[in-house]
Amino acid sequence: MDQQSGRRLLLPLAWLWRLIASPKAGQPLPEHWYVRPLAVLGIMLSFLIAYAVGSDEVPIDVGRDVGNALDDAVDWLTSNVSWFFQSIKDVMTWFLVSLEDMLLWFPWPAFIAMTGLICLLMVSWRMAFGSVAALLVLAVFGLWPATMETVALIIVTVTLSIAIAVPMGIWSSQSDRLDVFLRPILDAMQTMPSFVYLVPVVAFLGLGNVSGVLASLIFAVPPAVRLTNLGIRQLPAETLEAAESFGATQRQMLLKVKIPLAIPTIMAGVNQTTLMALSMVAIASLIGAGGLGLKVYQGLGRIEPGNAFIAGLGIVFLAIIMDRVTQALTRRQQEAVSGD
Amino acid sequence: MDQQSGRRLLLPLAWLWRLIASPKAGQPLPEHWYVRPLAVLGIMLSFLIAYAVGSDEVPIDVGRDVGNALDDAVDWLTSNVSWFFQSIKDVMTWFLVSLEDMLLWFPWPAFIAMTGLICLLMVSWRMAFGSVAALLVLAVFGLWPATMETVALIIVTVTLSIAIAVPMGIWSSQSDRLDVFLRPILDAMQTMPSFVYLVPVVAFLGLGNVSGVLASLIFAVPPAVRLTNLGIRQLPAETLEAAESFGATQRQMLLKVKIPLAIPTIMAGVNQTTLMALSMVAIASLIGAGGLGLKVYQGLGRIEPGNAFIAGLGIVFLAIIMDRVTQALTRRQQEAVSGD
Amino acid sequence: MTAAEGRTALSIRGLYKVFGDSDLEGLELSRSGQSKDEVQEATGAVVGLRDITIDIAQGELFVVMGLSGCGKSTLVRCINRLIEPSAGEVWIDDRAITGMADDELRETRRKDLAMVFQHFGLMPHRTVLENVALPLEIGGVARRERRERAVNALELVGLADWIASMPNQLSGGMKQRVGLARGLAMETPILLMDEPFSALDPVIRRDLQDELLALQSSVQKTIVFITHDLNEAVRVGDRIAIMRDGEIVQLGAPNDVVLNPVDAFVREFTQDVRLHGMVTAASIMDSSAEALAGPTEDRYVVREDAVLDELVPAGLSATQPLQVVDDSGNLVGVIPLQRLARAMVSDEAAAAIAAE
Amino acid sequence: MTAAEGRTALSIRGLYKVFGDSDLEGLELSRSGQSKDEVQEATGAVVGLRDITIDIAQGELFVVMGLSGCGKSTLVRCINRLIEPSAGEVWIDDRAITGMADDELRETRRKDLAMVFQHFGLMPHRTVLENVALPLEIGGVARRERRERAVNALELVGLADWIASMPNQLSGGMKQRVGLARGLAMETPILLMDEPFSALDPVIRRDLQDELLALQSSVQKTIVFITHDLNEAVRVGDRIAIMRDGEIVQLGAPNDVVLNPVDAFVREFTQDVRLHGMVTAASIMDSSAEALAGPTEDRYVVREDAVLDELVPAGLSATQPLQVVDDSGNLVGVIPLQRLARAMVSDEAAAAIAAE
Amino acid sequence: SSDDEQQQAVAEQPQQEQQQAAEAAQPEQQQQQAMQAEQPQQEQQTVAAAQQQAEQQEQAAAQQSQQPQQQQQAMQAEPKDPIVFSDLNWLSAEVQTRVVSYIVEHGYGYPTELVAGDTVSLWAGLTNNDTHVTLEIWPAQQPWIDELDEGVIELLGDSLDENWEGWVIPQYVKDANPDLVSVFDLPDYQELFVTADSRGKARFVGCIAGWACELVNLNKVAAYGLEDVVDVVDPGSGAALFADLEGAYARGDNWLGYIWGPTKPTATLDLYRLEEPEWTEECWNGDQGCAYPSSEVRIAVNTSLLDRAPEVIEFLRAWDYSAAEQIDTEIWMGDNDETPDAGAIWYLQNHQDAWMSRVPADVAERVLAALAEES
Ligand SMILES: Nc1ncnc2c1ncn2[C@@H]1O[C@H](COP(=O)(O)OP(=O)(O)OP(=O)(O)O)[C@@H](O)[C@H]1O
Ligand SMILES: Nc1ncnc2c1ncn2[C@@H]1O[C@H](COP(=O)(O)OP(=O)(O)OP(=O)(O)O)[C@@H](O)[C@H]1O
Ligand SMILES: [Mg+2]
Ligand SMILES: [Mg+2]
Repeated sequence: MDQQSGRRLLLPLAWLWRLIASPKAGQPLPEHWYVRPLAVLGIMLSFLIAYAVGSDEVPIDVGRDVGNALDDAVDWLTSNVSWFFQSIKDVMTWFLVSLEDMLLWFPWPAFIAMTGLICLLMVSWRMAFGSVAALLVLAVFGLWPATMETVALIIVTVTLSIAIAVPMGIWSSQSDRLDVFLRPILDAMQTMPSFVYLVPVVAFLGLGNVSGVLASLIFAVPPAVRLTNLGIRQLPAETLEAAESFGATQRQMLLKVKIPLAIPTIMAGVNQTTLMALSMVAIASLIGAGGLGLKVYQGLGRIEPGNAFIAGLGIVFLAIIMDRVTQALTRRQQEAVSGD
Repeated sequence: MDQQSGRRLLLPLAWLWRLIASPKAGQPLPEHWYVRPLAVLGIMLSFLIAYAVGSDEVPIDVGRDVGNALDDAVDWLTSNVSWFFQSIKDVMTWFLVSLEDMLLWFPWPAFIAMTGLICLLMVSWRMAFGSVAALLVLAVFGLWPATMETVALIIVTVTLSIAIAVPMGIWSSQSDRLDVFLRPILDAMQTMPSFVYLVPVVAFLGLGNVSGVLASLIFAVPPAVRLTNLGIRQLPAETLEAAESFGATQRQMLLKVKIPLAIPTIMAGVNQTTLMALSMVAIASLIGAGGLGLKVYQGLGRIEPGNAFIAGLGIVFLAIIMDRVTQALTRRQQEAVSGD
Repeated sequence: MTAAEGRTALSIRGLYKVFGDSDLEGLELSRSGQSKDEVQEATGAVVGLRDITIDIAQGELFVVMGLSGCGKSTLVRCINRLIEPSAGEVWIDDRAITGMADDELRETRRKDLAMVFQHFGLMPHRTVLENVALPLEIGGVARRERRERAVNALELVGLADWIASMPNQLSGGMKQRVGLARGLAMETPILLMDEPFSALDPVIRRDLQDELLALQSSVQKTIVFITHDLNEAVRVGDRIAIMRDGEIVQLGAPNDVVLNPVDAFVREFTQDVRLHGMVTAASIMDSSAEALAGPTEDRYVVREDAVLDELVPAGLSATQPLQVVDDSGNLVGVIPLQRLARAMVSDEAAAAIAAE
Repeated sequence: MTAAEGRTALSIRGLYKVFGDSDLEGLELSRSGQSKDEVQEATGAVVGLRDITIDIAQGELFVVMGLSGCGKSTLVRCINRLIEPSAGEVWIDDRAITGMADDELRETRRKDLAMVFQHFGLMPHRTVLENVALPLEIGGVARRERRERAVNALELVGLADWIASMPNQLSGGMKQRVGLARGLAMETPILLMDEPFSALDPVIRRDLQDELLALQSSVQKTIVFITHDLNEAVRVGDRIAIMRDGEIVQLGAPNDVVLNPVDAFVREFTQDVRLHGMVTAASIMDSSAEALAGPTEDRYVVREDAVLDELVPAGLSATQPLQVVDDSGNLVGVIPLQRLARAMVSDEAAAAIAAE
Repeated sequence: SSDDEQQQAVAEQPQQEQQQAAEAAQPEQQQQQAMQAEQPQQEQQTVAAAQQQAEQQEQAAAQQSQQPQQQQQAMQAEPKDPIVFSDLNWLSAEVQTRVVSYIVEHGYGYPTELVAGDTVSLWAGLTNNDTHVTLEIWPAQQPWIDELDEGVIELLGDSLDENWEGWVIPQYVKDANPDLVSVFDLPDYQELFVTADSRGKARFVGCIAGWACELVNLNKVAAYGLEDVVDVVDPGSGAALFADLEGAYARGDNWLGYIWGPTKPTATLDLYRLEEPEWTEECWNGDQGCAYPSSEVRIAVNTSLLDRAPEVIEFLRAWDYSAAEQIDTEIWMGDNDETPDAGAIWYLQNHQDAWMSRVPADVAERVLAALAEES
């Protein structure tokens, strides 16, 4: 292709890009009188074209080819980048196993008592009673080891989520470009059905709790990134202006003002992340993660909805306890920071 | 049991109930100096007891019995209440099939043009381009019929969710008692893994899209209830006070003031509901629902992550389009109502 | 000034309001004479109002003022029971609103009590017209009539051109005009106004005060007007009640309050008011028999309600004490020039002389 | 009053600020003399400041006032470049802050410019002490020294007992004291104050004004003080600039502004100020040769900066025109009693006479 | 347009009639589509059409409305209710289901539908009469098949002969360790399979949660005395089990676990099956310390079908799909990156001897006729 025709091809693309990238592209069409008639006309036109072309079928179908190419890519990654995943896996496995051992070493009455006390100090009498009762129910239903495994999974998932999400949220709060770039990715992470990535995750990391954690991470990270970003971006302009007027550098602003003030919102992100991680517990058991999720999945596989329900109830109990405790934490942070 | 001992048994229960139901039960333990030492002591005591009793195992296990009893209950319901579910199913099936037929009758270029126009008028140029591009990708990937089936599923799920959730939200905004009662139920609906209720749902409603809708409903209803409730409860006291000072009855307050003002928050609930419904699309395919979710599930079963990914991308695209459009709607409502 | 001579339209007797869980104990303590702080210390209950008794005459513009948190809003909300009083009674004409059942109360709110709010309390989802018509709609007035009444009220406040606008298209002053129109459209004998102009710019604020006074001279409602601004109070009020910690510390005509503050608190409060328009001949004249018997020739005559700003020019051209006469021309006192000069020197001196 | 005689500490020359997407076009139009509304009409850009030129002397307390939205905040924020000016220069001593690179600007903000905010701008997660020390921390001052300086500043504003409290435990007035202390602790020659007292109750407000004046008499900073309240401006200001629509419509000493409003806008604005403390002998005296040559016996002598409140007592005891002398005792004019009486009658008359 | 008119015309018919007409005319429609497809990308087009058809049977009525009116009336003579197949989500079942439904549809003239879902949901659907035929039931694996007692479900012929279950390692592991021959050699090679989370034991990937083999494997571990040697990992789902094996294979990792065949990995990967003691009834009823028997895999139908379609029941009783056929098809699909829909057509075209021996001649005739239209 000579330069001339190359340029001819690029020009409309460049124009399109300009149109999409311009700040006006971020606004709805202004409401001129001719907008609605034109809209109706456009739709009628596309009807006409559709009938003129004479077919309701989409003329091309490249889905299978693209899909197969992607499969090949996953295969390639599996064979060639596995050392990378393998090293992640080793670290995480060690972490998970030790945590689970620790939790199981803990006598169960002590764990229940501690949970009750935390609720009592942080949330309320009512919640303390509720959590103790809920955990006792789980214990006498024979779900204690499964519960502890799930707790370990959640703790690891949440910890990793925070470790990934908070820096990313902070970073994207500082860069509009990164923010715009990340947003659809986060959307995709949250809405992509987990069935899609279960197989690649297993291919990369093998079966087991680590894969479960990774699959949960994909789902659990976005809210923490979003809320960290939001928490920093939504800070009152007056407070930031004050710090700026003292001649603070970007770094000082971030460390001394923005992050401390955004803590409550970041905590709300942690709360969300915890719940998301819990909601993945059952799905994670499809790729070998254990705990309550596995019990649920086994109940499904054995057509024992009653047993699945009991294990599911365990997840609900854990979710409510973790939600209330992290919410209480958020509220405390909020109180510490509110009412300038 | 004679009356005397019956009463003796009930007394501590009544006392416990008084403790839990008292308003003080809703607050954390006050921070006296002796609270922390006592807490540590309590935990150490439970350690000691655990070791003294000599076993880390929970002594009782009634889980299986309870689970089996629940199974029986489900069986009983299946055999005896099926006429009820059947009639629901017939109505919903008719609705779903007609909607899907209509969407598929629509020439695909017209559908894409319309979506683009809606985005253009409601959201932005950028989104209009994006949505048209995304739908075109789905079309050439051979996912058009599946996409339309999913759209039909989502529309029905969201419509039903709103029909259920908004009145419930309004009602619970008017009654603290109902609110307190509903909250754990909503929590459970959102955190109970869907694997738990898949089998009972099939037992009641059979395989197919209708079951998929019902399973999605369980997950999609809570945010709309919550946000409707919140939207009404969070209204500015000044505005309500004004209406009250004119001598408005409860009913007038609700119809003329509270609900109109809460519309933006209710719309935010609809947005959430839509996303929740979409996130259930893949799971619903476990019980015979079709569309993009089924493609994902088939990709999982065939170990073709690439093809699953493409179908998953379809879900992501739909989610982003629906999210942005409902968000734009929410924003419009917000603008109409903001800045008293 | 229509002062408290007319028929009593609104009567508040022994009103208490105690907020909080232990409100009954708080009420008991408050009744036994303990102060707001003492009650709060002892029971945790917040005393909002303490033994308020006021009679407001038909057609009077009664101003309640005080610092933030003194209980002004609580008082006005107890009148229409947006806040339920802890004890005491509120009478409208011959009906005790404090004893009414729910539907009777609603009826009274619709027919007798309109209210205007500091934060306007407009419904953002309704047009200006619909906002003004809302109370009528709630009161069951027919569509045509409520439109008519709403348009009339909006004309009265000069917003006839804005009836189709949404509240968020209006400026603050216009919003408050809508709030006022809404109160007027209800055509109630009583209008409660809780800091109606506090959220506004000073210039707009003065406009609205003028408008209120003009309106009041034509519609002659009984108005309870809350403000924390003494200038405003003095400007619009027939009588002023000054509150502190839930109690009324002083109640009287504007010049009375300004010139005879009962204590240091009220004095500090009234410091910023321009006294020269407030000090009258009557308040600084010497009406002792001895003074009246002084030299009578070449005296300048002034009316007893002439204010300082009028007295001084007279004084400057006079060489003898000014002669103060009442409406019927009778001599009621004299003002020696020395005394006038002292009154000029400072506000405090004027107040001191007045208080002598 | 230290007026504009000293060395110029802060100099603003031809400053423009236009907000919006089409700010450059807006600037062009604004420069070509179009008004704020015209520019907004034509380009959608909002003119925040238009051709502002001011010299502020070392140690001067310079007040900027005007209605909401006139550009006061924009002006003060252009001085430390919290808002980037569209055109024009700001000089601090002999350095143009408008041309500075980022790190130089930061250095200047740390060393030369402190700012106090209407909304306090305290960091809710830090104690009072940590709040006051924050700018020093940012400026890299050593821990010990910053603690010392912060405590000193807090003592200066009377909050030494509160150093360990959190901001949300303080009342509004106390919060603003913390804000003030923070500004003082920075020990900068220039202090920018954007409506520092507007959010406060009137009584607390006066306290803080007094405190500011007392402080200023000891520390002698160059202060740019923003307010929308003329009483406050007159009370604290050495000079006052009145803004409207981004322009300075009048600039002068307080009594100058009050007595000689350049137009109806400024007059309306200044209506509420108590003139009697403002009108001086100099402003109403007749200094024509003819008047000076008038009857000279039995004249009462007053100083030329005596205010009306002082003149009247003198006038009341006089029978001939008052004689006005300057600091060195030279006769500079006379005030006929008739004229004094006219000045008394009303504020407007006084202003009119002054303007003659 | 003419389409619109037809739509209306159809709409005037009673609902029931319309439905039946639509279903009956199904084969006709397929023919038409097939005939149009004389274009370069023939195969792909056909596949697309077939795929679409399989998934959209529910909308048969809607599609039908676009058919010429006369045809509808002609076909109304022998209306048949559709037969619904459970579309299980593993490959052998997917291919088989499509093959059988193709034969039932074109050979026996029943409209067919496929409903997808997971195993237990589909089982529940079968007992509910939502679906009528499930082609791969592993009674040995699925302990919940007690529903049979109620006379709701009938097990018919064998469906996947020559299937096997066992413990495997990749062939390259075997090559590297030639002496690792039987399960009893495992203690010597424990170290090979240790991973970070296997707590020092050999990682052994077990059977899918909820299946009988889950427990059998545990019994075997005990019987072989391997409790201290292997750590049994629950793979969750079949997909995860396969993905784990394929991933390990691609990396060349040492892998030990349970698998059954024919499945995609057993067809495509080179695996070595560890030796176990011969299966005996006695051992199987005892500690289960012996090899898996070849499971019977059965076809299950809802009893409602017995009276309704006796000829189809007859066919299903005779149906005897073998593992070899499946493996052959899977290999073709793997080589061509094709879907089970295409795989089924390919099988019908290339394994005619196998399937034709299981159906009457006239049926075979009709199927062949339909197949001829496919390409
Ligand atoms: N709902 C409530 N619960 C507890 N205390 C209350 C409540 N409402 C008001 N108070 C207290 O009652 C007192 C009087 O409040 P009120 O709102 O009447 O003051 P105000 O004079 O209107 O003040 P402002 O000028 O700020 O409007 C205050 O001390 C306030 O804290
Ligand atoms: N970031 C901005 N973008 C656009 N316009 C702005 C911006 N900031 C201020 N303006 C406009 O500039 C003008 C001056 O605003 P500024 O905040 O300086 O007013 P102000 O005098 O401080 O008012 P106030 O008394 O309310 O604080 C106003 O018309 C305002 O709308
Ligand atoms: Mg109030
Ligand atoms: Mg400002």
